[in-house]
Amino acid sequence: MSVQLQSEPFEPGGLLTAFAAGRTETGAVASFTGIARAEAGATTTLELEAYPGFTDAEIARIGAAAAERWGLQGWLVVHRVGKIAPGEPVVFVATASRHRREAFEACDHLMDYLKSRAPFWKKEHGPDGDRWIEPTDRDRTDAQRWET
Amino acid sequence: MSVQLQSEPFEPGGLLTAFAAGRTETGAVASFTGIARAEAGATTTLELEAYPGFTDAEIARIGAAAAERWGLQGWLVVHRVGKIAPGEPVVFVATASRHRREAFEACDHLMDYLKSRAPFWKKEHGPDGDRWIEPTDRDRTDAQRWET
Amino acid sequence: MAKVLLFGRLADVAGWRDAEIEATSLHALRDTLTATDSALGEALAGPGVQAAVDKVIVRGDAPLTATSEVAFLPPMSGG
Amino acid sequence: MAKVLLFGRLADVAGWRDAEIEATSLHALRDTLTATDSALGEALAGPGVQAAVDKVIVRGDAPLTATSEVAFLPPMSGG
Repeated sequence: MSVQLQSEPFEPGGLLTAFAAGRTETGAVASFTGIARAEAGATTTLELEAYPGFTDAEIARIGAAAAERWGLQGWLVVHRVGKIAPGEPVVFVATASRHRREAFEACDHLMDYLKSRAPFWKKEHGPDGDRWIEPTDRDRTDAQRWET
Repeated sequence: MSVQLQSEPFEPGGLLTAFAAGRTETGAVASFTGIARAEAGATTTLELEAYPGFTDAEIARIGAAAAERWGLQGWLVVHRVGKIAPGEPVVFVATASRHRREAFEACDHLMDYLKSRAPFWKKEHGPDGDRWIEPTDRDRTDAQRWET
Repeated sequence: MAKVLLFGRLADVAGWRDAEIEATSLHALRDTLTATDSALGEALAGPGVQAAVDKVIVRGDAPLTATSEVAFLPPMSGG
Repeated sequence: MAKVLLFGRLADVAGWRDAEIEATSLHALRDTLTATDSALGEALAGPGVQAAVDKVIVRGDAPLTATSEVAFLPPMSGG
């Protein structure tokens, strides 16, 4: 039940180990790691801006709602902010539940939210300069799956 | 692109770290860890029997089909066999792809297969003796989601 | 003197990220910003730009005090 | 002498997990097993029990050689 925004790189395996430890009544732990792609040599650097105190509170609100909806035993969101080099993890989400369907759906849902609507502003620094990125149509479509 | 059946316990975080390492063109790594639940004090021990050379080949065939269907950049299945104590991980699945939908769906699909139809025979050793476990209705329903 | 924060491309348009600006309401603050920098004023009025007062999204006007924190937020892109 | 393997509850019914048994076909092997142990014969004929010869599922009959490996597999439960 935790949100962590950090400018330092993180290691997904260590986060999964800590998250899964000591869960005798948990049957299922789903995780997702989002990695900044190198985009075949187009050496772009991703930069993410957050509003501390607002961004983490919004994510915590969505996480708590997901925990309620899917009866989660635990959830964790770790998100990088600032400049992120290609190949580095950007986001890690883990969910725990008794059965696997709930863990999968909640993890999938949280990722759709984080990628499409969470309060981040995203810039790509590329060879042709900087540009601000807007959510893709697919992000919107993915996020809409949960609105029924 | 690997299947591993083992009687020794494994550590999911270490598997995730190794699986995610060095993937510059991967945007998404989904993972699932299935844990033997303690079932609130009913101290049961799970025992899984596999047919070496058959069980791993069947799982590899399903993994390869999933890799083709979802365009995976990599996948890994690690599965315990033999006696498994409550709280210990039973199965770990990881999938890698450019975008997150493919990694999630392939991981979910592989887990449904592994839990419902993979060539394992499952026994519970409990306080009231041993019993062989058959797939649940929900396992069948989950697996059928992929047949369209 | 409300504390004003600009995020994403709004900060690029304005050339600053945070400032202390005299204003007794959100509307008054927008008027002051637009009078000082018409490009920023136009960006603030653009589609999907939201304002938060003390980290709560506000639609319409709101009173501001000396300790208010006002943030202008372009459409959120996700991470 | 085919190598015969029993899995899951079939091994519990028979009281053994592997054996070397003389048989030139899968049908002949089933007949021999049933003649020796009627409870096992019944279990082998039960719903969902499959046979694999050299790790390939076989429906119907199949010839066996001295090096064949025959496995009888109850319904697979998943892991």
